[in-house]
Amino acid sequence: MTAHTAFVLASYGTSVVVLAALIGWIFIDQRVQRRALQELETRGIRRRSEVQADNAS
Amino acid sequence: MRLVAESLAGARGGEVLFSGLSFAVASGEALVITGPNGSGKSTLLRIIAGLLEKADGGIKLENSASGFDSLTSACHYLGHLNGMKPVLSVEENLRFWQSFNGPGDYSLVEALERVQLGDIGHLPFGYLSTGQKRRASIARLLVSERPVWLLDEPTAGLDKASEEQFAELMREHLAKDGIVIAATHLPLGLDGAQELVMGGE
Amino acid sequence: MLALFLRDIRLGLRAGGGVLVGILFFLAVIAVVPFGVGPDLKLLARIGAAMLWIGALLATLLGLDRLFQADRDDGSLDILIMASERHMLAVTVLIKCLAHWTTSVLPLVIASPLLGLFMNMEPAAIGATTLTLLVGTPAITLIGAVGAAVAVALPRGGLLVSVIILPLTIPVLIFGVSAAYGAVEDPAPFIAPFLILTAITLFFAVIGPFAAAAALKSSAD
Amino acid sequence: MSETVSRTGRWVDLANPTKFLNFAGAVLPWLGVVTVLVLLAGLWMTVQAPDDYQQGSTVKIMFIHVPFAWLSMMCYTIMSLSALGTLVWRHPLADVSAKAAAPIGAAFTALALITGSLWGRPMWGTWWVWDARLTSVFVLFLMYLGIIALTRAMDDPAKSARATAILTLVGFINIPIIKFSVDWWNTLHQPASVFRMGGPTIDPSLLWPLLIMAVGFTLLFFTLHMMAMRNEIWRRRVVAMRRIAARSAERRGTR
Repeated sequence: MTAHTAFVLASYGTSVVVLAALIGWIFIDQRVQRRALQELETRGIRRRSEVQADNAS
Repeated sequence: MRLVAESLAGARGGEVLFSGLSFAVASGEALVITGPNGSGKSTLLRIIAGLLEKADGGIKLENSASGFDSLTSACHYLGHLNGMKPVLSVEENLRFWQSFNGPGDYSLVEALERVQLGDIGHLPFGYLSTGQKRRASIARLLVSERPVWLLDEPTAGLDKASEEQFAELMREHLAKDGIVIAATHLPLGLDGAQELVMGGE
Repeated sequence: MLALFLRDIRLGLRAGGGVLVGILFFLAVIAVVPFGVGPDLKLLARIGAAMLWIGALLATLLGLDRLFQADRDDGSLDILIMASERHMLAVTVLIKCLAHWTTSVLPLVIASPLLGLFMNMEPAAIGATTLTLLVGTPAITLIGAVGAAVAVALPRGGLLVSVIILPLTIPVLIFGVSAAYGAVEDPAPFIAPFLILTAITLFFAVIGPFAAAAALKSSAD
Repeated sequence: MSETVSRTGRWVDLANPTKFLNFAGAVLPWLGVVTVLVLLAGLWMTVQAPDDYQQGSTVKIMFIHVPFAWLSMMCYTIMSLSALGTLVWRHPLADVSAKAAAPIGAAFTALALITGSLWGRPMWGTWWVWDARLTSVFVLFLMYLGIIALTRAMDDPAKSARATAILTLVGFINIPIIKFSVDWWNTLHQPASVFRMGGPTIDPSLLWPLLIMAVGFTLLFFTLHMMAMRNEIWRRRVVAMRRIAARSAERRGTR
């Protein structure tokens, strides 16, 4: 019985680890992209669609 | 410091391109190599850089500055290719070459400012236009110190304004007792440079 | 030198998932074996170590041809060669090999225990195989560097590099596999072939970079 | 009638990446909270569930193994639909969706393989057998990795989108093979016990936790997928803006 419990715990444990890694990667990626966007915007670079919208208004 | 070549001969693919070539360039002087395609301009530069074996004759650097014992170690070589990785940013590329080749008179930021790339150093090298890539490559000459600059068609892809800035950089290098040897079709804006016409025999 | 190592690692990780392709190739090779020899678990367990070694060997050869060619294509190689008085060219080659091994071969070694489970191998056999791979694969990369340096000037050197290198890697394969078997099968020794494997790696860590550096110097044109 | 019109109108709106970003920003916090709540409830029920009289406590692995396996196939189906969207309708978000789903699908497939292996060891006495179900899921895992490698290999997303879409669609053949492998071939893996004709064969005390966990992980998938899609859109904007930066610097330089 104890041997089986170890297998159950191992499978739940790996699931938590893998999912945590996946979620962590997505969050880190999110931060990286947001930072890059912000940095580019502070340098005064804008996308074409935004420039056009500005000109129109 | 003097760069002296005596009856130098160069071959490529078994064919002798030039022979009996002699010249001497003292520090603060420039040598402009001109001549038609295939006359061996690039070959000569690569021989001076130590990338190709000379076929005959001799070439050496006399009274070289301390720290640059051999000719090769005293040279910067700017060939047709830029030597930069497209996936790394301009700054990452230059920082690598600076730490690999040793420091120079310019810091990384100053060098980028000098070639008018100050505000796009954070971009991946692959995103740059041809002229910008060339200018980033010129910045590589500034971040590490070498008395001899070997330039193979350095202004290819540069516009008029950038050409003028580059001429200014070369004059500055000569004023610091450097040597410039350039193979080119286009006038580089260097006054008082020696001219070596190849393929004239 | 550290800068070169870091640059190559960065390139390896950033440029187009080369790491992933190597692992994928390794996985695919191992996944094909049971279809070829049949899904008999006892048989798979017996040939497991050998299959892992062959898979790792082929996957290691996969990206080797780009080792110097990428630097040659963009002109960096000229500048690296010219700096040979500041940094000995053989050391430069060794550093490039280490970076290449870290980015594209070390993941294979890490993946090999999992594949060992697929081959129904015993824990001891899996451990021994992983250990021999860890010690033996640098030798393959270092031998490969010689082939990559010789073929650097060729436009389509890729396949040629593999063909040149493969015969030279046979000793590595022999001692790697025999050490892996030595750990499980009783009469066969583990320590002796393992030490020979280590010696081969150390030997090529000296010979490989010098030979590759000589080849690179003469390849420039 | 008018409702369907407005709904299709809304879908067309979502095709615009900016609209999608706004939509995702509004929906994601709620979706995340609901996902966490359902997963917590599912875990609670899992702990409470009785042991199986045959399999003992290992039956608890089922509560995560079955959702992972189901998601590995659903994710691939979504990627195949996205591939159709890329090839047939040229939907601007289809490629983003496919590219964002691939790593998530690979993670769930890997977990299905790992948990299955950990379940098989005490039940069958081996970590792995090369039978039809296990092999086909392993092939699915390789497909995911191949697709990820292909999407990362090319710089230009427009170019890689079509190639990836074609590869994804060809690989879809594998999905029915996985689903029906337990019926077509006589394998070690047990046949389906939940989604089958004539109702589930599983005891309600085990069925409910399983269903809740399946719903929870499906919600988790959609949350992660939407976040990954948003990241991908941002990544493409960063690339576009960097190119604009290089060009505008050029113009200033010549002046």
